[in-house]
Amino acid sequence: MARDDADAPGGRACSLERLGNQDGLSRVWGKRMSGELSAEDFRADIKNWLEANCPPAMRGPMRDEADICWGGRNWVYQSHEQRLWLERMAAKGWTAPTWPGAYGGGGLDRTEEKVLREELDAIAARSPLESFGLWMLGPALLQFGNEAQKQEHLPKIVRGEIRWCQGYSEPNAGSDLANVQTHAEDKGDHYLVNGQKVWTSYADKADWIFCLVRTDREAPKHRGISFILIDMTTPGVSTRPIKLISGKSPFCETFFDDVKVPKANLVGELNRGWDIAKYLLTHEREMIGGGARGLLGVRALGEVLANYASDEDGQIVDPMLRTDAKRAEIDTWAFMLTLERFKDQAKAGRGVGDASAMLKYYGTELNKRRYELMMTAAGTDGLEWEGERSNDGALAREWLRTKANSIEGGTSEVMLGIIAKRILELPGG
Amino acid sequence: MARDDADAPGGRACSLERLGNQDGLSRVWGKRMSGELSAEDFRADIKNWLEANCPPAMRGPMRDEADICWGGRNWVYQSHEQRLWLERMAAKGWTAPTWPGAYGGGGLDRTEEKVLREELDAIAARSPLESFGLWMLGPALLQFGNEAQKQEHLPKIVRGEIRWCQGYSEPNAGSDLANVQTHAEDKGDHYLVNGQKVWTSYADKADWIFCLVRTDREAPKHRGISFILIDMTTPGVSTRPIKLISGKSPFCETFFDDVKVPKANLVGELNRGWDIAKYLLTHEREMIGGGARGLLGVRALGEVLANYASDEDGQIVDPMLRTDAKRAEIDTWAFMLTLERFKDQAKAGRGVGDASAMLKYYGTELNKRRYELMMTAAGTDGLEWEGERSNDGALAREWLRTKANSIEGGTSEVMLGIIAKRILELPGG
Amino acid sequence: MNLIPTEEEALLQQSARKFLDDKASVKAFRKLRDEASTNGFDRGLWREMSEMGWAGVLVAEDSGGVGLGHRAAGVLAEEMGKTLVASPFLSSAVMAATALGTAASSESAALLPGISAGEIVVALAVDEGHKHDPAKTTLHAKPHGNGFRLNGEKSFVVDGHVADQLIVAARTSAPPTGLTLFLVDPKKKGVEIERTATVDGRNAARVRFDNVEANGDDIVGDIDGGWSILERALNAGRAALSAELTGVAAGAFGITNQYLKDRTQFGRPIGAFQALQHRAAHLYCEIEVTASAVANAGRELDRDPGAAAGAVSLAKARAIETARLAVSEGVQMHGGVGMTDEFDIGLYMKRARVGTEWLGDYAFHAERIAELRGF
Amino acid sequence: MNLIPTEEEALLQQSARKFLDDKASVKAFRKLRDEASTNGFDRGLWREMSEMGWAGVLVAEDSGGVGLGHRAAGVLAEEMGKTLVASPFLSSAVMAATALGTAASSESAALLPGISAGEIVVALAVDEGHKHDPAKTTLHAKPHGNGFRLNGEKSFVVDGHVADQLIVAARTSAPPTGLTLFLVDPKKKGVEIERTATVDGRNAARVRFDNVEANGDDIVGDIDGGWSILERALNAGRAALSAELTGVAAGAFGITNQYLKDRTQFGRPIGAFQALQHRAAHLYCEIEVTASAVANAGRELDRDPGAAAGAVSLAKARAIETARLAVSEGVQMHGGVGMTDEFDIGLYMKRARVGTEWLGDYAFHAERIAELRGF
Repeated sequence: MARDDADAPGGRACSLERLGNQDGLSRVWGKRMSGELSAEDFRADIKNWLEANCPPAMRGPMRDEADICWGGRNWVYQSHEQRLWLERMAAKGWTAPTWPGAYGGGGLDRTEEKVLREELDAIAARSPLESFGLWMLGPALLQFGNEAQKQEHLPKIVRGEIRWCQGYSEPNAGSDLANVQTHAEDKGDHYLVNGQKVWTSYADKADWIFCLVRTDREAPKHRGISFILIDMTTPGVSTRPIKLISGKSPFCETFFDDVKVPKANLVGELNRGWDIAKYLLTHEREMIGGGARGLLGVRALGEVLANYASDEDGQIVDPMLRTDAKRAEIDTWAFMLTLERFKDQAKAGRGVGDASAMLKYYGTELNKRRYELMMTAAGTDGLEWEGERSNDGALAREWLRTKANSIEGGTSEVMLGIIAKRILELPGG
Repeated sequence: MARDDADAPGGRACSLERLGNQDGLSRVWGKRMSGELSAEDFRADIKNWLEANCPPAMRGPMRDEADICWGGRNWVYQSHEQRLWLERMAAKGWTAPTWPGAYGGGGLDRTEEKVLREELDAIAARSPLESFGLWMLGPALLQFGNEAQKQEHLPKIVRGEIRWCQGYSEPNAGSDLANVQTHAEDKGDHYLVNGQKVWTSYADKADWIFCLVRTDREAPKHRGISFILIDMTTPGVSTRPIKLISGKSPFCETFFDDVKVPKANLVGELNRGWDIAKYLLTHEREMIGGGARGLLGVRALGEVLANYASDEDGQIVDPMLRTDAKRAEIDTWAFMLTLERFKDQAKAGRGVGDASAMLKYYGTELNKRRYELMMTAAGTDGLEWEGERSNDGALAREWLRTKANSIEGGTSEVMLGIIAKRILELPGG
Repeated sequence: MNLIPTEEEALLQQSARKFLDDKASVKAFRKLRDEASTNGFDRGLWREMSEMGWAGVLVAEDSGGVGLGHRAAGVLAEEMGKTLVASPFLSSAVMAATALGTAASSESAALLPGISAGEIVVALAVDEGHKHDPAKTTLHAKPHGNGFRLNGEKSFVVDGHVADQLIVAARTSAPPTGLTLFLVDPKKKGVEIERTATVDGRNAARVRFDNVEANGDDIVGDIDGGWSILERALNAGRAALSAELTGVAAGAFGITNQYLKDRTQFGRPIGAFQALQHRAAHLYCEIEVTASAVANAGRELDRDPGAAAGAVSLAKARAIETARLAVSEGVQMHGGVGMTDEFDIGLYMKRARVGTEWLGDYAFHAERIAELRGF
Repeated sequence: MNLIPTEEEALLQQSARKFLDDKASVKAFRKLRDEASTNGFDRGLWREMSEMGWAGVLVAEDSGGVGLGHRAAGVLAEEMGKTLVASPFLSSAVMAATALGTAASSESAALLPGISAGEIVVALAVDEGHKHDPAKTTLHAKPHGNGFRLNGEKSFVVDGHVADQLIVAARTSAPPTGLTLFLVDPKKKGVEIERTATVDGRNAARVRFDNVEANGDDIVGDIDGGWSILERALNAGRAALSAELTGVAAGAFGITNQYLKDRTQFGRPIGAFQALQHRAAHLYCEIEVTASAVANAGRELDRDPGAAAGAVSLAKARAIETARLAVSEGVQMHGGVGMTDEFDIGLYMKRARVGTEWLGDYAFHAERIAELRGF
C-alpha cells in the first residue's frame, strides 16, 4: 500500500492518467513545432475526428470502476463500443498522446495534447484506456529503457494489449522502500528471482510486472537494487488478493519462487534501479496528489452537501457543517490553483521535482477531510453497507478508500520528511 | 522562558497557588485526624475568623498584576489593607496552609485546606501572598532540605519576608535543561559560582534565588548538577530585565561573577540536584496546566464574546466564530473536568505524576486557542496597544502573553516527549 | 462530584474486562461479522452478560435488575467498546430500560424483568431521515376509534430487526415536544421492517408504519408526555455510547501503540520516530480529557438525570472527536496493513463512524451545549 | 491563467528584494517602531519607493503611474511583508489609487499624480465598529443646501492620521449598497482625528465627522454609486494585503527555518528533531498553497476586477490562516527567545494579527466564498 495507487475509482484513475500525461515532469518528448499546423486547424481536426469516432456510449462520466478499460490479454470488453473506442484511439496513438510515434504514441507536444484533452472533455469522452503501463512503466522506459525494450513494450501498452502491475513494496519495505529483499540471483543467462511483493495492484489480472529486486546484497541498500520486467505467466509467479477495509481487493501479494527472468529484462544499469524508482515515485506522487482533483469529479463535496444537508435555497442548514465545508472548499480551491501553478511551471520547462511531495501530501490529506464531511452530511444513510439504496454502500466504501490516499505512493510522513530534508534542508536526525 | 512561570496576571497566579497547594503531589504533611475537630465546627471557625480579619478592600477579584502581593525585603505594600491581610493570614500560617506548623505553616490536612479555600472563595478573598517560595522552594525544602534549611527559610516564606526567584534555564539549557553550565567550584568552605541564568522571573525584585549549578563537569550531565540557594545581595550577582513581546519585563537574565556561596546553602546531596529539579518540574507543570482555569477567571471567553460578538439575545452573530467558540467551550469544559479528576485522584492518595505533562500541554495549548478567539471577537478594537480605551492594549498583551504558556515550564514538545516515553513507553529515538 | 472510579466501579471494570477478553475479543466480533449473523450479536453471549447483571444495570432491583446506575453502565460500555462487542446493551438495556423505567406504568414495568434477564430485546424507534433530530419527528399517531393509528417511517432503529418490542416516538401534538411514545409489537399488522447492514458489521432497521393500531395501554408514559421520557432514554444512550466510543478510541490506540513498538522501518521501531511519538502523545491526551467528560456524564445522570443534558452532550461531542482522531491516526500509523481487512484497526474505524452518527453527531451536541451556555 | 511569475514580475521581485534588504530590513522597521515615529513610516523611504514606481503601480501612465497591475502590486506587497516594511502602500497606492482611478472623474484623477509620486497620502475611511463590514455603514451624508453634511464615526482608518485626503464611505441610501464616497480634507471643520497605536507598531485612526460639509465635487464617482468603486478598491487592498501576509508568513518561516538549523539542544540542531521537521514541512505546504491563491487573485483582478471577488476572498482567507500558523509555529519553535522583543519573530506575529483583521477576517471572506459558491 505504501507504494501503489491503482485502486482508483473511475474518475480518479481517469484524472490520474490525465494529470500524469499533462503535468508529468518537464520532459517534452514530442518535438513538433507548433508552427507546423495552426492551432485552430489542429483543434478543428481533432473535433471532427472525435465527433466521427467516439461512440456515444463512450461519452458521459464513468459511473463506477466497471466502466474503466484496463486492457490486457484477458480483458473482457464491457461493450462493443468500449473495444471500438480503444482501438480507434490507440490507432491514433492518443492513448499516449505525447509518446513518440515511433513507439505507437501520438507524438503530440504539450500544447497539442492540451487541445486534445480539452476536446475530449468537451464531449465528455471517457478515457479509452487506463494502465500502469501508461502511467508508470512507459515513462520509465522512455527515460531509462534501451531501444529494444521500447520497441517491445511501448506499442503494446499504447494498444492496451499488455496490462502491467507494479512490484515495489514488500512486507518489510513499505516507507523504507529501499529495504527490498526480493532477490535476483545472476545465473549467467538469466536471473533467478525469489521473494515476495505486496500491494501489487491488480496483479491477479496483470500480464507483466515491473519490479524492484535486490541484485547486490553487499552494497549499501540503495545501490544494490535493480529494475526488472517479469512476465506473470513465468513458472513460479503466483498471486493472492488482499481484502481491504472497503471490502474490495484491488491489491495482491505476489510471490516469486525460483522464477527465471531473461537478462534482457533488466531496465537501465544493474544495481541502479533506485534511480528509476525515485524517478517514478516523484512521477507517481504528482499523479496521486493531483488525484484529489479527479475525486472532485466523481463525488463532489458540494453535490453531497446539496443532496443531504441543504435547504431549498441550497444553503447548508447545519451551521457547523457549513463552517467546516467553507474551510474545506477554501483549501480545495487553493490546492487546485496550486496544481495549476505547478502545471504552469512544468510547461515553462521547470520541473516540479521534490515539490511533488507537497502535492501528494496536501492533496491526499485534503481528500480525506472532504470525505469525512461527506459522511457527516450523509448521516446514517452513509452508514449503509449493502443494498440498492446505498449502491452497496458506495459512499462508505469510497470514504474508507480515501484513508489509503495518505499511505499509498509514500505515506504523508515520508512526504513531510522529503520536504523537510530536500526542500527545507533541515539536518538529518 | 523554558522553565519559568511567573509572569502571571493576578487571577492566574492566584490560581497557580491554589492548584499548587490543593493538587500538589499526593503528599499530606498535616497529620491531624479529621476527628479532632468536627468539619462543621472547623468551617464555622474559619468563616468567623475570615469575617473578622479579611479587610473588605481585600475582597473581590484582582483587577491586574498590581494587586498581587509578592512580599520580600523591598516590597511596597499597595495599601494598608494589603499589609494587614498578609500579616493576619501569615500569623495563622494560612499563606501555606498545609505546611507544618513547626515551620510557620497552617498544619492543615487536605480536607481542612479545602474548607479554608472554599471559605476564602465564598467571600472572594484575594490571595494574601504569591511567591516562588510558596510554590516551588518550600515544597522542595520540605522534601529535600535539612532541618536547618527548613527552619531558616520556610517561616520567612510563609510571612512573605523573603522573595525568591528560580534559576534554572540558561542560554544553552532551555528544553535541554540538564545542560546547565553555570559552575559552582568547590573552594573548601564555599562554592565559587560563575555563569548565567535566563528566564529568572522577577530576579530584579527577588531577595534570594534557588539555582541549578554544575558541580561535576566530568559526570554524565544529569549527575553533575546541584541545587543551591544564593542571596541576591552577594557580591557578583547582577540582573538585567528581558523585554518581552507583550512589552513587559517580568523575566531577567541573571549573572554570577565569582559569587561566593556558603556550602550550607546546598540543598540535598551534592550532584543530585537533578532529582530536586525533576520533582519541582512535575510540581510546576501541574500548576501551569491548571493555570488555564485561572485565566478563565481573569478573562472569560464567554464574556469577551458577549461584549464583542453577540446580539441582544447573547447569541454569537458570526456563525464561524460561534462554531469555533463551541469547540473551544467543549474542550475547555472537558479539560476542567480533567483537572477535577486528577485532583480527585491526588486526594485519593494516588499521585498525578507524569500525567502532569498532559495537563500542562493540554491546558496551555487550549489557552492559546481561547485567546485567538477572543482576539477575533474583539476585531480591530483588540489591536490597540496604548490608550485608555483598550486599557493600554490589555487584551492584545494578554494574548501575546499566552504564547509563552506552551514554552515556559517545559515546552509542549518536551511534554509530548515525556508522555511518549514515560506513559506510552515508546522507544527512544 | 468524584470523577475517579469507586471501588465498586473498579471491580466491575476488572471483571468486565476479564470476561470480555475471554468471551468477546475482537476475534469473536470478527467471526460474528464474517458469518454475516442476521441477529448482529451472539445471543448466547448476551445471555451470559445478562446473567452477570449487565442487562439490568439500569433496572431497579424490584424489577429484576441490579440498578447500578449510569456511571456503571458507562464502565461496561467502555469495556465493550475496547473489543468491539456487539450486543443490544445500548438499545435495550440502556435506552429502552430507561424509557420504561421512567414511564413507570404497569405495562412498561412488565417488560423490565425480561430486558434485564436478556430474554427480550426492546428497541427505540426515534430517527427519521438521515440525521438524528427527535424534535423534527413527523411519524404521527392520530386518534382512531378508542385508540390511535400510526403512520410514518423510522430510520436507523438499532436492533430493530430483532426487537421483540419497539418504543416508537410519534407526533401527537405540536413540535418540538409534542410526542407520545408507543410500545409496538413489530409483528403487528402494518409494521414493515427492513434490515440494513451497516458499515460496522451490525444492523439497523428501517421501519414503516402503515395504519398501525395502538391503544392507551400501549402508551409509554402519558399522551403528549413522551418528550421528557425520550430525552431521559436518549441521554442515557448518549452517555453510554460516549463511553463505548471512548473504549473504541482506547482500543484503537492500544493496538496502534503496540504496533508502533513492533513495526520496524529504517532499522528501528517506528514508535522511535519523534513525529509519531508526539502524535501518539497528543492522542493520549485527547483520550484522557474525553474520559473525564464521559465519567462526568455518568455521574451527572446518576445525580439528577433531568439536569444532565449538557454533561451528556459534552461527553458525546468529545467522544466523537476523540474516536475519530484515534481511528484516523490508528489507520495512518499502521500504514498499508491498516487498510487491510485482516488487521483490526479498520474495524475500530467503522464502529467509530457509526457511533459518531448515532444519537446525534458533533454539531448536534455542540449546538445543545451552546444553547445551554447561552451563546 | 498562468500562475507563475512573468519575466517582468520576476525582475520586479528581485529588484524589490534587493532594495528592501538594503533600505528596509526588519532592523529598519524596528528602529522606526522604537523611535515611536508618529508617521508610522519613513517618508524618505516612501519617496524612494515611489521613485521606483511602486506608489504608481496601479496608476495609469497618463496619470503619472506605471500601471503594472494587481499581480505586480502583489509581488511588491509580498516582498514588503517579508521584512515588515511600513508604508502607505496599501492604503494610498493600492486602495485610494484604485478608488480614484475607477471613479475617473477629473477631481479624482487630479490626485493620482500626487499619489504615484508618493507626495500625498490618501486613506480610505470605511470601517465602523470593530469588525470590517462595509454593508453595515451607518455614517451618513444628508443633503444640506447645495451639498451634504457628513455625520458619524469611522474606525481603523489606516494611515488616517497622516492622510492628506480621506475617501469616506457614507450611507446615502438603503443598505447594503446605497453608499456614496466623499473626498474629505481631514483639516475640514468637524473632522476629528484620533491616532491609535496598534499592536504591530503602526497606527490607525478613529475619525469622527460632526456636520462635515461636502459638495458634489467631493464625490468620488456618483451619488449612491460608491459601492462598486469601494468594492474595487477594497478588493485591490485585500489582494495586496493577502500578498503582504504571505510575505509575512514566508519571512517568519524563513527566520524560523534558519533558527531550526542554528539552535542546538540535546546535542543536535533542533531542526533535526522529526516532530519539528514535519511541522515545518506542513507549514511550507500551507505557504505554497496560499501563494497560489494569492497569485491567482492578482491575475483575476488584472483580468476582470468586477469578477474577482471570490478569488480575492480566497486569497485573504488562505493568507490569514497561513500567516497565523507561520507566526504561531515560529514563536513556538523559537522557544523562550521567541517571546522576547529582541528577536524578530514576535514582530511578525503582531503584523499578522493586524493583517488578519484588516479588510475582513477569515469568517468574512469564507462567507463571501460560500455565498458565491451557492452554499
